[in-house]
Amino acid sequence: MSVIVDRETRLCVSGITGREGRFHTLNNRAYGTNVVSGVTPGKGGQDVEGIPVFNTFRAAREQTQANTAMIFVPPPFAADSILEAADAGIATIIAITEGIPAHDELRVYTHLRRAPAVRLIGPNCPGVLSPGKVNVGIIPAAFFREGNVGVVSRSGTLTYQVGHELAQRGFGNSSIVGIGGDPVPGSSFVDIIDLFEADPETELIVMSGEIGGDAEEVAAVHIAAHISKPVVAYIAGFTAPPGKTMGHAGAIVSGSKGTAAAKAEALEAAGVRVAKTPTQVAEIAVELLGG
Amino acid sequence: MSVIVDRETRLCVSGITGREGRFHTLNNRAYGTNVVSGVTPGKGGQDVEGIPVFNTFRAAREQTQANTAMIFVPPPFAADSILEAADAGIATIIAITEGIPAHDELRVYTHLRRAPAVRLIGPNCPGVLSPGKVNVGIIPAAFFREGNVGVVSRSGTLTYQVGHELAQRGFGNSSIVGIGGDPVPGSSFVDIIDLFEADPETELIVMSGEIGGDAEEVAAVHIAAHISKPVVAYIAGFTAPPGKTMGHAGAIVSGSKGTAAAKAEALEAAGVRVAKTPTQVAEIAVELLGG
Amino acid sequence: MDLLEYQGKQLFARHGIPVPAGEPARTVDEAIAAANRIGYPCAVKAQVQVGGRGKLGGIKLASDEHQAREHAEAILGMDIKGLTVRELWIEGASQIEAEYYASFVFDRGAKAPLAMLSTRGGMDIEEVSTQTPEAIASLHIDPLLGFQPFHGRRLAFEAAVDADLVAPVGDFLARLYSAFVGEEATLVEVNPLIVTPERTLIALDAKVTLDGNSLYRHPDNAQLRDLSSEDPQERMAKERDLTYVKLDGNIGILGNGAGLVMSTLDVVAQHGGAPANFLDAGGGSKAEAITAAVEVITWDPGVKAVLFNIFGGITRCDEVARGLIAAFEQIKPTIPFVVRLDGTNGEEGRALLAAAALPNVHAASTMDEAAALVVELAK
Amino acid sequence: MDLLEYQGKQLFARHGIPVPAGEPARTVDEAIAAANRIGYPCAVKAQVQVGGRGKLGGIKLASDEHQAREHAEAILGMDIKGLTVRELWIEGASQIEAEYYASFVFDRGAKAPLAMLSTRGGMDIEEVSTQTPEAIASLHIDPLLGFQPFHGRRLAFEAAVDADLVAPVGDFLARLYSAFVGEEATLVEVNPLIVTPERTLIALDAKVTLDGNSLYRHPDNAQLRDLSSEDPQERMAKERDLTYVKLDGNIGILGNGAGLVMSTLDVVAQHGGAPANFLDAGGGSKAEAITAAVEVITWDPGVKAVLFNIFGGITRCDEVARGLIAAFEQIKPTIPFVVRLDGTNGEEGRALLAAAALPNVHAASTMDEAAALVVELAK
Repeated sequence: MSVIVDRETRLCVSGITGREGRFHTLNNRAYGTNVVSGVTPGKGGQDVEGIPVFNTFRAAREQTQANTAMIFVPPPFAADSILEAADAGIATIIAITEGIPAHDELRVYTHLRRAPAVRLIGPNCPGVLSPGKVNVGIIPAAFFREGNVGVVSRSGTLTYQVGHELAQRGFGNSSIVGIGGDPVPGSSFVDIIDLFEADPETELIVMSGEIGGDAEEVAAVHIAAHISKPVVAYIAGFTAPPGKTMGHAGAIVSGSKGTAAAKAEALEAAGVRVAKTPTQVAEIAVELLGG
Repeated sequence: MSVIVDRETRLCVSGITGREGRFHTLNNRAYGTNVVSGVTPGKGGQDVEGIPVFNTFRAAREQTQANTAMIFVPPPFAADSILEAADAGIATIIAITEGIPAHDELRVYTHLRRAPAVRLIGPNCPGVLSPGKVNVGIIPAAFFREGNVGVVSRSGTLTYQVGHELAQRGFGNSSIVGIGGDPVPGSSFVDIIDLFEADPETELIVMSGEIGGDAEEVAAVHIAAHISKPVVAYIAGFTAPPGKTMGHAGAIVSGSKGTAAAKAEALEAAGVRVAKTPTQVAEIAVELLGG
Repeated sequence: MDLLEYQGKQLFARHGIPVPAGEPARTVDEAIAAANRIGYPCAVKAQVQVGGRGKLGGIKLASDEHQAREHAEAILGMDIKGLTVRELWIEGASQIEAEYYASFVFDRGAKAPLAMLSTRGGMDIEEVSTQTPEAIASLHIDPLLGFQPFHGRRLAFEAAVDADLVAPVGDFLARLYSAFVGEEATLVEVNPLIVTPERTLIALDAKVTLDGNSLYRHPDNAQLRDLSSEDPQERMAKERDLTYVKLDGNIGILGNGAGLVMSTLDVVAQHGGAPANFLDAGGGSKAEAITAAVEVITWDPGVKAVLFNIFGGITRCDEVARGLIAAFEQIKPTIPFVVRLDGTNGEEGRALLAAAALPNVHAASTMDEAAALVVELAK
Repeated sequence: MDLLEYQGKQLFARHGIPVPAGEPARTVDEAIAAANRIGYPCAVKAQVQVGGRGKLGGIKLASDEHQAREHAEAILGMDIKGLTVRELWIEGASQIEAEYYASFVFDRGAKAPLAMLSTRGGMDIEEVSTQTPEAIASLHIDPLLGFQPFHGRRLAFEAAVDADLVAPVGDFLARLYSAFVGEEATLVEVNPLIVTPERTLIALDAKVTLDGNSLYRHPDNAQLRDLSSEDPQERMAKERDLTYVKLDGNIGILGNGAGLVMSTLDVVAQHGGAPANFLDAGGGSKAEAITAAVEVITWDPGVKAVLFNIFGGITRCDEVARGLIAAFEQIKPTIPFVVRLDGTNGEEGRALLAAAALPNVHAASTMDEAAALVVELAK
């Protein structure tokens, strides 16, 4: 088992005819992902190494039964592409694009909340890898193998680092999920942790957070109340300089929330083991699951 | 039992200090409705015959535990007042106001769909009467008494006519619900018919429709599939002149839908008894329930 | 409120929608002057608030002044689906490479605006819709999200718009939606939306229906009501705040509340009568409204008998009775009235009427009885 | 992107928000000239992109030219929370009857804009928020529905705004929200929002943070970046498309991906080291980006050793190695480098580095080992 993407995944890539989109799509297909179609307005009827390209997500879904979308278009077009995928009835949307305007993200997030059947991962995320099965996105799959540790992370390369440390201790992963570092991620730690809780293959959940926002604090409360599986957390940013904040609104809203220390404290209070370094994540995993 | 309003109803009236609002609020209270508060911005702290007035719905709900709102403000302010009541956590909103701009109604409707816990009746409706218990709105309660016929109607005075015919044959009502004649009613025939189906007191459901839209056709399909109680329908507008329609969009969208004949046919096909006159509604009721 | 074509085009122009230049004209001379300024060939177009005028000869192309005069004379005063043409719109003729169709309409069923686009626009669009419905691409717009770029692409690709026009059509639809929302219309329709030989898009026609309830927010639009093209009796009713629609029969009908009035028409028809009008005196009808209503109804010389069907809710029957009594004093109608008063203060109302003993006024105790009686009296 | 006060006010004015008239000045002479044009009393205000300058002496009132000179001389060049004042804003002094506070901020937790209003605005608003939080009314706005009239009323009544100002405050907030959305800000803050003796509202200050990702849609706003007030090294990094933040330590840090760089800082600190910077070379870092990064890091003479921590995903380690080799050729750094290369093409990268045998470059095989080594080397 795995979460979000699995052998049922039929992937349609928005931006498949772009340089990056094409490269990673073919990479994903080479890994074993069932890439059924792509979307590029105006290039319908063409193909990318045999993958048919459509003008709209609707046509792609109807003609290739795509159930998962990967968004690889530049920021000015990404929010629209996400909305189009959702409108077309695509249930899982994984948005890699970095740099989408914040108000666009807010509108997309608010709109998609009305359609709870749609799951958005990202934007500004490395995607989802279910090792040994499917890779959707840009996670370098070669470093990971199938196993029982579920990883969820706000950061890209830090995810690889954490996964790599686990791999060196012999652990594999059920799925590795990058939820992205943007202010308004489509899916939160809580959403993904719930999926891992329900996934029979996952025996340990690793979450990798960082300073800013309160997603980790919210996750801590949720884990304490609802999660039975062991959770190991790592938080980056203890040494990060405090940002210069404009005005007072930020301070009024957040108080002391959002610092790495506050997050680590909240997680520990919820019974989550918090590692001090990526290496320690793997050490704790050994402790909890055995070498 | 009854639907929508009952002895638990704690009513807060928006526009209570206006002439009409005041008149009908006091009328409702005289009937036995528990009117706990009113809202008029800028008149917080005043009272209307002992009913405290607040500046906002939020304050009214917090301080008087209002659970139902009646909207009696003029059209330019009505949509905002509905949104305010919903934002304040009022679960049932009955909007009497006639003449709200269509795009306002559309925005309100679309927004409230996201909060399924909020039920909007109206706008442009006479309200809801549960005879012998509670009256919220402008239905002349004196003509109706408690009983086992649930009435739902798009029209005001036609509702009274139908109810009166039933009353003359000795029938009382569980509730009489005016859903309003506007293009975008907050609650549909289907919504209210489901409530009557679940209401143990209701043994017969009477629906009174009219030309325009497809609410009756949709209800017909729903009744055939989900409703076990007998339903009698009356449709007004067989003799109404066809409207002069601008352009072709209307014809393309609706085809032959929306005529009184099409509605009656759809309902009969769904096993609903369709009366030709208000008087016949009562005659069919006698047939179905016995004199 | 339905706009005339040229009013619709002026409204479109405010939202950046390309429309041909033109001038309105109310007389043949004005039309010629306009045509001479615009140049030939030009189109002479009947301004009536109804669809399908092209097929009925309401739009003609003039290649010179002589033809312009001929067409203006023919079209002014013409009857199109019951409406008299009192105004023309003269505009430069456009070169047409293709005729598309585009519209946004308030879809009651879906409770959302419906967008429609077809590359088979022109006079036969309704036929296209019944015979090859797949030639009309359509989708609903979430009013809170608004029209998105992907909506435009989906419509354009599904309607099989020429490849070079996919982006321009999307842009056109976005502007049309902005007019639909910004002006609070319930319909904006462009048929034909033409493609010129230069591959640009122009709205060659404009059908716009504005939401009357929203006009208080759009004072400019509120000015556009074309009183001159309305039926004088309907205008008289509107000035008195009554909802009146003229019908073909001889029995005047008055009731309170649209549903009850419609039901009254039906019951009269079932008894073999022919209603002369629909008149809703409104909720809470006061004596003055009733008096005004009697005036409007009896203004039609074809009315042979009148049925008053009132079920009082907010409306009080004693007020209705007082209004009827006042009307008889002022207007002194000679045709028979059947009056059914029930509901709030029904007894008081009936007592007042009985005491007034108005000439040729018959009381009825039920709607059915009243309908039967009025049909008898109108014979 | 943070705006200066006067830039924020110009942006506010576009949305109909009342702001005092004024002029910017970059020298004492410009300030005097502006003050003389504006008249006295006038306010001399430091333009820095940080809050709390009033308390730190960055805002002074001048009642004549002499005072204006005194204040301009004192404030220009002043250090406010690490920022040097390079620009002033001179504006006519306003008469203040009351100081309110109003803002909209992008609330990440709630994933919605948060509106805040208080009648206790002014310099102590943060204190108000901790000691009497109920004095700040707040609510979240649904971004698809937008700011509604009831939001304004709710905030105004809950903040206990004077009765005559409830409607004006609602209107002010609606305009402020329109600026927030229309300019794609993540913060718009007015403190103080003053009430004048004539009972009008004026935005006496403006704090605006724009979303950098949206600037391509707002070319006017994109021009507003005040390069002069930025740290020259940070500017150098920005010109090279690198994300760089200067810190106080002596160990230069480079990594790919913000999370990994933050983690690297932490691990270095845990080993007793003090990072000199945060530098994210970005995903897919190419050789040129790496070369530029070395240039930026080593430009700081305080840096005693550098740690390269790369885990290749899109980034290929051989590209990083090539960039590092090129940098050494161009810049010839003399301080020690510790390089940890792992992930995509890690072996190739490590082989290239080993072959190049760069002077004073040490390979490490894990992040932990690399951190320990660089701390040792920096001593």
